[in-house]
Formats: sequence, C-alpha cells, structure tokens
Amino acid sequence: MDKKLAVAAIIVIIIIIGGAIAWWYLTKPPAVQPIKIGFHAPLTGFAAADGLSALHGAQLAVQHINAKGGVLGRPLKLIYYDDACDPDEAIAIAHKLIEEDRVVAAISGSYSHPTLAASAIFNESGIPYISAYAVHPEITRDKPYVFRVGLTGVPEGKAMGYVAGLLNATRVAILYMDIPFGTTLAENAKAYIEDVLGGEVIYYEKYELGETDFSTWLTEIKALNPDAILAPAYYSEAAHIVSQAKELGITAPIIGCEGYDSPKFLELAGDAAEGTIIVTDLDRDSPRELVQTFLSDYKNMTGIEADMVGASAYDAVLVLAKAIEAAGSLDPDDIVNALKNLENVEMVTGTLYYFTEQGNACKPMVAQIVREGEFHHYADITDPDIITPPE
Amino acid sequence: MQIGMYYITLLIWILIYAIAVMGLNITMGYAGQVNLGQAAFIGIGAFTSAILTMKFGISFWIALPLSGLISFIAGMLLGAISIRLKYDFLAMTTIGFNFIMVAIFLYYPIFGGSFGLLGVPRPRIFGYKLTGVTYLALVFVIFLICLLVNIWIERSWLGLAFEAIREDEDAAQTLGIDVKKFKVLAFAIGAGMAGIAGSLYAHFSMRVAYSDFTFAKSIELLSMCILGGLGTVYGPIIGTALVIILPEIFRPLRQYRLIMHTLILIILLRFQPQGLLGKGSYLETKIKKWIGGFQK
Amino acid sequence: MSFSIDVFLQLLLNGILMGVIYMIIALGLTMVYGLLRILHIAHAGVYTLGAYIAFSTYVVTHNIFLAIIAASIVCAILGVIIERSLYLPLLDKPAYIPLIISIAVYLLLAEVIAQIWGHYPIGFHVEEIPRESYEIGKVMIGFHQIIFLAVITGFILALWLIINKTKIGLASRAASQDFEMAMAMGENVIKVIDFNFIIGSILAGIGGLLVGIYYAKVFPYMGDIVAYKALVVIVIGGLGSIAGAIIGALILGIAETFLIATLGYLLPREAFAFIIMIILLLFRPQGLFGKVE
Amino acid sequence: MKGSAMLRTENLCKYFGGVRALDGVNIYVEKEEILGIIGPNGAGKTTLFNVISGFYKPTKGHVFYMNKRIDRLPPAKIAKMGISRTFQIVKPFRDLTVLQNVIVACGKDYYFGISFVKSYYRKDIIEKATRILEEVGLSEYKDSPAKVLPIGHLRRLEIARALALDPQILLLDEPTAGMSHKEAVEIMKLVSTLREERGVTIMLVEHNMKVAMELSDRMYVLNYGKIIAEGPPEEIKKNPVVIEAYLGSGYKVG
Repeated sequence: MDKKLAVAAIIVIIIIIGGAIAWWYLTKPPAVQPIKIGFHAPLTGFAAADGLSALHGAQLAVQHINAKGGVLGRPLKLIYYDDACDPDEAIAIAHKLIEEDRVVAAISGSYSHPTLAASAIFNESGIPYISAYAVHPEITRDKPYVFRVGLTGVPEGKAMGYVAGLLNATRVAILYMDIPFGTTLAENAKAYIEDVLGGEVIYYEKYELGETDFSTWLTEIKALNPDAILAPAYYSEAAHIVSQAKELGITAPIIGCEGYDSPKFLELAGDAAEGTIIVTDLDRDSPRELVQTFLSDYKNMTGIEADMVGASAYDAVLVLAKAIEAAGSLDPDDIVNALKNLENVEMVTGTLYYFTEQGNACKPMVAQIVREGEFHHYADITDPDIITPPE
Repeated sequence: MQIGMYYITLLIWILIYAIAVMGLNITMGYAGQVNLGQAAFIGIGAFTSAILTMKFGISFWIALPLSGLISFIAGMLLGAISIRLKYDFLAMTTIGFNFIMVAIFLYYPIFGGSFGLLGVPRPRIFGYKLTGVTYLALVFVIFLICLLVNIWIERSWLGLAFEAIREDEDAAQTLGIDVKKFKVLAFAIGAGMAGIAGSLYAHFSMRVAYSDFTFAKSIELLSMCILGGLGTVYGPIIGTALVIILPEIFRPLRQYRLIMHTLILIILLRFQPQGLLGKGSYLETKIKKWIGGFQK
Repeated sequence: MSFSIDVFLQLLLNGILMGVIYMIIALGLTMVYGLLRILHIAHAGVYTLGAYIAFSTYVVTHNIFLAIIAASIVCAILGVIIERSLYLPLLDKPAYIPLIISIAVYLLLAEVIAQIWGHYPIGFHVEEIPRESYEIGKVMIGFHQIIFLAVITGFILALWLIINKTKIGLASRAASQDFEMAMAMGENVIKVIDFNFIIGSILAGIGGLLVGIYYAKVFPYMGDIVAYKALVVIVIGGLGSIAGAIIGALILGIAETFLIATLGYLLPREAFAFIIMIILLLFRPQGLFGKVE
Repeated sequence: MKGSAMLRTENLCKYFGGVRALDGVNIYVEKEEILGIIGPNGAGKTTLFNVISGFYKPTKGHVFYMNKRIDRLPPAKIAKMGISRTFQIVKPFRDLTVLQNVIVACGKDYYFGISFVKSYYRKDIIEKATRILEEVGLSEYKDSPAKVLPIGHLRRLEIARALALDPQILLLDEPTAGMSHKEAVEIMKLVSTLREERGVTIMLVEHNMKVAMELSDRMYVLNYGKIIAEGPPEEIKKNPVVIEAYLGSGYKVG
C-alpha cells in the first residue's frame, strides 16, 4: 500500500475527529458548575452504621435543596469519602478535599476523633467546616472556620439531670461510658442533680465503649435501689443496659441521651425499651413540616427509620446552604460571616437560635419516651441555663 | 507544578511507617522473634515525644532520640519477659503487650485519655517551622539513617547472630552466641526504630491518641513487612509503600477496601509466604535472572 | 467493697455466664490448636457467620431448630474450607504465616458479613425463648440464660463422649499427642483434622447463635469481643488442653466480674485478661495445664 | 592425675521429675585423648553432653574445665572457653550459606561486649572459614544454602562449625548416626586427623559400638544414668557388666 496515501488518510481522520470534538465542545451549552461540598464519614468499620446514616442524611439534604433550585442558582454536589473513623484518614481526606477537589466548604458526618483531626486542617486552610453530631468541645474551640450544629456534652448532661428532676428522682445512679462523650454527660448530670436539684448521686461508675455485658454493674445498682438510673451511652450499649436491667428485675426508670436516639435502640432492646426516657434534639412528634418531610423522605430513600445522626447531617447541609445563600458568594470568609450571623434557622433537630462565639449551636432539646416501641414527645427543654453551650 | 500537600502527606506517612516496619523486620525478619505488638512501640515513642515537648518544653531535637531510647528500653523489657516463651506463647505475649499498652495510654491521664494529646508542636530549625516539604525532608533524612543502620546490621556480627538465632537457637548458643542478650537486643532495636517513627508521627499529625496504636495497626505493620518480604533490606520498604498507596488508588471503591486488603494478604501469604521480594519468591527469582542476564 | 450474700451469688452467676461465653470459642480454638498448632483466630469469623446464618434462617422460617441446623452445616463447611485451603498447605511454613492468614480471614469474614447484612447490629428476638426472669432466692436468672447453660453443658458432655468413646475421637486425641507420628499415618490424619474442624466449627456456629440470642443481637464485629479473649483463655489453660480451656474460661469470667465489682473499672477487659496471662506465663511458661517439653 | 584432667565431673546428677538421667557421674578426660562414652538408649549420654555444654543445669554435682567450675555458666560462655559440641540431630542454619554457617562460629570473640557492631565480612574471617571447610571436605558447597546438603555433609558442617570455635575439647554427639558405612568410615578418619593435626581433645558419644571402639583411647559405659564401666576398648568389650547391660537392651557388643 502506498505509504503517502496512508499518512494522508490518517491526517484526514485526525482532522475530522479533532474537528468533531472542537465542534461539540464549542456548541455545548455552558454547564452550570455545581457548588462542591466536601463530606467525610465512617462508611466502613465499626462506626459504619452511623457514617452511612449521616451520608444519607446529607445526600437527602442536597437532593431537597437541588430540587428547589439549588444555592445561588447552582446545584450542590456532595463529594464524600470514607474516613473509617480513623483520624489519619480524616487528615488525608481533608487535604484531598481542599487541594484536589477544591471544595467550597465541608461537613463532618463522623465521630469526634476524625472530626477533631480534620477540623485543624480545615481551619488552617480557611475552609468552613461544620460538624454534624461530633460532641468533643475541642473541635470548635478557637477555630473560627469550624461550626457545629449538633448538641454538645454540657447542655445535654444538664438536660439529663433536668429529666431526673421531672421524675422527682432524688437518689440517682449514674452508669457512663468511659469516653469524653459519656464522661462529660455524666459529670454535668451529676453536677445538675447535686447543685440544682439538691439530689444525691449514690452510684457513679464507668464502663468501656463496646461493652455488652452490664450484669455486674446492674447487680450493684439493684442492691442500692435508686430512684432513677442515668446512663449516657450509644444505642448498642444502651440496648444492653435496658434489657439486662429488666432481666435483673430493676424497676427504676432509665434516662438516656441522644446516643439512644436510633431505631436500632428500639429494635435491639425490644420490649425492654418501654418507658426509657432520652434527651435528644430530634422530636419525631413535631408538627413541623420540615421534620415530617425529612422523616418520610429518609425512610423512602433508605428503607429504615431516620435517627439523630442522619437528621444532624441533614441540618449541617441545610445550615451551610442557608449561609452560602445569605453570603451571596462562595468566598470562605463571607460564608463564615454569614454562618456567624444566622439566627432562628428552622432545622430538623429544632430551631438553631444562633451560633455561639465558639461556633456551637444554641438550640432547644427535647425529652422523648419510648411507648409501644416508638419514641414520643415527653418534655421540651428550653431553659437557657441548660441549653446554652458554655464558652 | 507544585506537588500538592496530599502527595507530600502520603510520602511522609510511607516513610514514617517504613521506619517502624524496618524495625519490625529486624526483630522478626532477622532475629525470627515474632512481634505482634509493634504498634505499641510506635505509641511509646509518640507519647514520649509529645509529653517531652508539650509538658516539659524540651526541644524536638532532643525528644526525638529520647523517644527512640525509651522505646528501646521498653523493647528490652518485652524481650526480657519473652525470653523463656516458646513460639505461640511469645506471639500471644506480644499481642497482650499491645493491648495492655493501649489500655495504659487510655487510662492514665498523662496520655490525654481517649482523645490523646492535641497540639503536639511542629519541630523548628533555627526558628523555621518544619511543615510540608521541609518535614518530608526531615523524615527522609531519618529514614535514610535507619536504612543505613539496617544495612550495617545485616553485615555485622550482630546481624549474623540474629540470623543464627532465627535459624536455630541451640546451635547458636553452642557457637558462642548469648541468645538471651541478642533476643533482647533484637526486640530493643526493633522497638527503638518504632519509637523514632512514633516521634515523627506525633510531630507530623500534631496529635497522639491511644487509638492510633491498637493491635489492628500492629497487624497492618506486619502485613507491610511480610508483603515485601521478611528478612530483606528493601522488601519492608516496598511493602509499606504498597500497603499505603493501594487503598489510596482504590479510594472510590472504599466500601470494599478492607475486603481487598485482606484478600490480597491471604492470597499472597498462601502462595508467596516469603513476600514479594523474599528469598525464592517469584519476583526475586525473575529479578535475579534479569540481573544475571545483564552480567552475561 | 463488701457485698451481701445475694449480691455475691448474683455476681458469681454473672461470672459463670461470662466464662461460658468465652468457653464456646475457646473450645473450638483449643481443638484446632491441639492438632495443627495454629492459633485459629478465623474461628471468631466462623462464629459470627453462624450467628448470622441462624438469624436469617430464623427470620425466614421462624423455626429455631432449622436455624441451628443451617448454622451448623454452613459453619462446618466453612471450617473445613479454611482448613483445607489455607492451613494444611502451610503446615511446614513458620507459624506466624497461618496466624496472620487466620487474622486476615477473620477480618475478611466480618467485612463480608457487614457488606451482606449491613454494618448495623440487628435485633435477634426468638419467640420460643421469651425474655423472662425467675427469682431463685434473691438471685435473678433469665430463661434464656437457663437455656444457654443447658445447651452448653450438653455440648461439653457430647464433646467429652465423642472424644473419649468414638473411634475418630480417640484417633483425634492420639493425633494431638503426637502429631508428627500421626501425619506419618497419612490419609487418616486428614480425616481426623477435618473432624476436629467440623466439630469445632459447629460449636462456634451454635455458639454464635446462642450468644446472638443471649444478647438479642447479631453484628458483624461480634467476634472481636471473644476472639482475643478466647486466645487468652486457651493460653491460660495451656494450649491444646480441653479441660484447661473450660477451666481457664470460667476463671477468667469470674475473675473479671469480681474485679469490676470490687475495684471498679480499672482497665479494659482485654488488657486485664492479658495481664493475667502474662503474669501466669512468667511463672508457668507452658500455661496451667500445658505439658513441659 | 585427675587434677591434671582437661575436664572432669564430680558426682554429676540430673533429674527430670522422678527420672534420674544422670546419677552421680564422675568422669574425666585428658588432653588430646579421644574419650568414648557408650551405653544403651536412654542411658543419659546426651544428657551428659547437655550438662557439660551448659544446656542443662545439673541437679547436683559440678563440672570442672581446666580446674574451673563451669556448671553454672550459660552455653555461650562455655563455648567461648573452648568446649564446642555437635548435635545428634543436626541443627544447621538452614537459610544461611555453608560458608556463613561456619563464619557464625568464627565470631565468638565479637559476640561479647559490643564489638558485634563490626562487619563480619572480612578477608581473614572468610579465609579461616574456607580453610576449615576444606579441612572437612565441604569447600565446594560453600555458597549453597545449608538446607540443600545431604545428611552426611550436614554432619561435616556441624564439625566444621565446632572447629571454627578453635576448641580445646570437642564433644561429638553420635557423629555417624543415620550414615552409611562408607560415610561413617570417612567421618572416623576425619576425627582421628583432627586430633593429630589440631591436638584437640575429643569426647565422643556413640551408639555404634564399632565406631566407638575403633576411635577411642579410653571409654566409659553409662547405664541408667550411672557409670558402670571404665577402661580401654579391649577391656570394655570383655566386661561382663557391659555385655549384660547391652544384652538386656538387645544390642550386641562389638
């Protein structure tokens, strides 16, 4: 075959293809660039259940916002990674989100350890970062770019004590998980009961995260016969505590925290969950449309009932979107200023009154009681002395 | 084009872990003493360095060798405890050591409880703070020093004594090798390197917590070491790089990362238990042939 | 702290129950160790899978006996697959290789289970076993706990009978006394190994089912709680000794319970167990019931 | 005479639970002697070597080497002092080369203190190891890993390693076990040359009576942990107590 002909043919083909690409590229309607929001949560490993719940919550929020036309006329896009609940992973992800994906802002759907690690990077790089439900006080401390929509330990602990007061309990046992979440709640509940209510804490003992057998602790508690048992825990430990307490014949009411706020708690504990009272920020009986839409859409999307973690991640996206809208720009400093000036934002987990100086949400709490296998409204907790995060 | 902090971070992690894995290779690869608790020694080094710099205001440049030294002593202790123990009892004791150290880190307030110590300072040199590329340079220099130590050990009587003990303790004793002393040394040197790695770890991530040094981390270190090939100089380094880089490449498939990671480990150990570069492995044979071809 | 006799008895019962849970895994581990000298951590994965298979069978059929049978069959097969494909070919390799493979298989199984059934713990409530408690004296015991103790006791008796009265059981005992000699016998020893893995894995599967019902939940990482603790138990008992595993498990369960009750929560349970183990090994490097070589 | 012995034991006892593996053993060996120690299975021969070389601490009694007590010293010290041994079941360093196997034994002066930091890959060391390998007839295998050698060669390797320690006394534990007649004869030749050329004292535990009788200048017979006879091979051969002991265990003398 003639070589020259072949070369000519190849050149023609290249020109045709190149022309086609150029034509397609030039006539393509200008795409609306989405606003990129970073997100990380534990999608594998022991914390994956909560991580996936948070991811679904955040994705649902993005869906809802985009359905209403997005933010500043542009859709949101969630860029998410698995941090496996590992702080080192979180640090790597933070760098990746900031430098490779160039996100406008980011949200943590993760626990305290990874969130704390990543918060330093985001703050250093000047990218707004919102923690959905991680409770550690250091996450937001002295970090102007870091915010939190979830509860913090101090108000929640006080609220647990407040609920004990509602039950007229004066002799109280506290059994807590030995992690900062549990310790902070236990300390503040203890202080509230002793200082504000004038009650007595007759038992104060800790256990390790992941414990499944509480019979030893509960046997001792039973012998002391308290009026109520305060047990800050996550849902898995909580389910064991309430069922083993029932099996040991303990009748004192058990007061829990937001860690109980999961359909999994009800499923695992079964009948034993009846009568448990918890402090949380998700009021499933709330007549507000936002709450009811979230609950039903979440269930449609995932097939399971929503929990506090999913709701908090939803709220984090919601609040971020509100702030961007209010700022009217994607400049990080404008967004941070907007966040600082937000007031009375309707969220699924109650109304965000404002962010404190340290970036923590001031919002009401609610006590819920388990009746017939469901959480129901028990009491509102709006006392500013309780709900205001300390600075 | 500027190399992103992301890649620098990745490189720094690889080098830091490679130092600890090299240490593990000395204990396990050369001296044949199973150590399933190497992460605990990284922890000891990391906490030593963090406490010295944060609570006593000691300079990083002094804290770094001290961390190595404290880990070295801890390694001697573990070695001394383990001297009488036979194979599986030794393995179990090192697992136990890891669990116990993690519990101590968690329960003694000086280690900062479950959140550990936050705000470990970055090292400074003539007032210049080492971050990013400069920290990478620091880690690289220390990595090189450890590599040289490793190569030197392999060529010294020390390394020969280690290998003799690995192959047959009784025979080693009859040839004048004080097996107890060298076993303790093998643990101590391995632990010392882990301690150095721990110090670099603490000052890079600027935080230390018990949860970074669990038994699972020890298994990860072990798989790095074995993947590359126990008892070789370069195997552990390659293994470390692979174990850290592969999950990054597969990041979109994160859901299945652990499944792939364990599957690779199982398949490799089943068919190439000597690791990728170990004596008699497929790759080693090929490379030897290739080099041999050149020499001809 | 001193307790009343009621509290003491209740704690003792709690401790025994805790010990029995460790025993379930430790028995299978020690049977495998006795033969192959492999620390079979993947056993905890077999246990987890057993719990899930039983759970799923129960959800579909609502028949607890079918659930037991399904769990036994699946676990027995899985056990033999692990043995044949991973352990037997590696017998001549350094012992850390099967050990690490075993750990990797455990992590793999847990992760695969998490991908299939989800990371969430799932409630496991069985109608046939109502969660009622009886008061005997002042001691509370749950119906599920009575069932649990009865089944495990039955199992240990059956195990004792199989090992001491059947031909293959005796062969298994002989093989664990002198494995090298047994290997020289060839084919038969493979059967004995299969047999040990089948029995041990069935025990693990049913153990998973029982513990799942006991705590009313199954979750992918349920093996963690017992995997390393059971290792401690068999080390304390002297590796490879069945009686040692039973006694070691009870000692650990009771000691833990009373330590928490008297001194409070000083250290995580794992660390506590390992401290006991290391102290014991300092004085008896071969474990409580191990033979001196 | 006993005072001038290279090595002697005094009422040496080693009990394992109720079993008296050694029960009041008094032996001595003189310079450049080849001493044979024979006895039926389980007589305590290997235990005796294990006590002398420091692997076991004696239950009672002492071991003296050049009038110094050595029975509490660790094996490595004893080896360094000039007593080296081989094992009945060979214990090569399987993954090291044959040359490295011997070099390990050349390092006795480096393993103490911290001079182990020096490089072992030195000309004089390699020359020494190579020379010893030539002496035992293994020089052609020096670069192969020890694990590929047949059993006869592994025994030579064991002897080579023991020689590299420059021993005064060489304890050989059944150096011909599991060998063909031809190989055994070669080993015997090697042992006698060693004494002649190196002037090394040799203690020999042997199961094979023929080998022991042929090599030894003098012999002890051990049975149930006790010395039941002593003397030159010709006497031992005729000793009725020895014949009895061996007949009882089904062995023939000579």
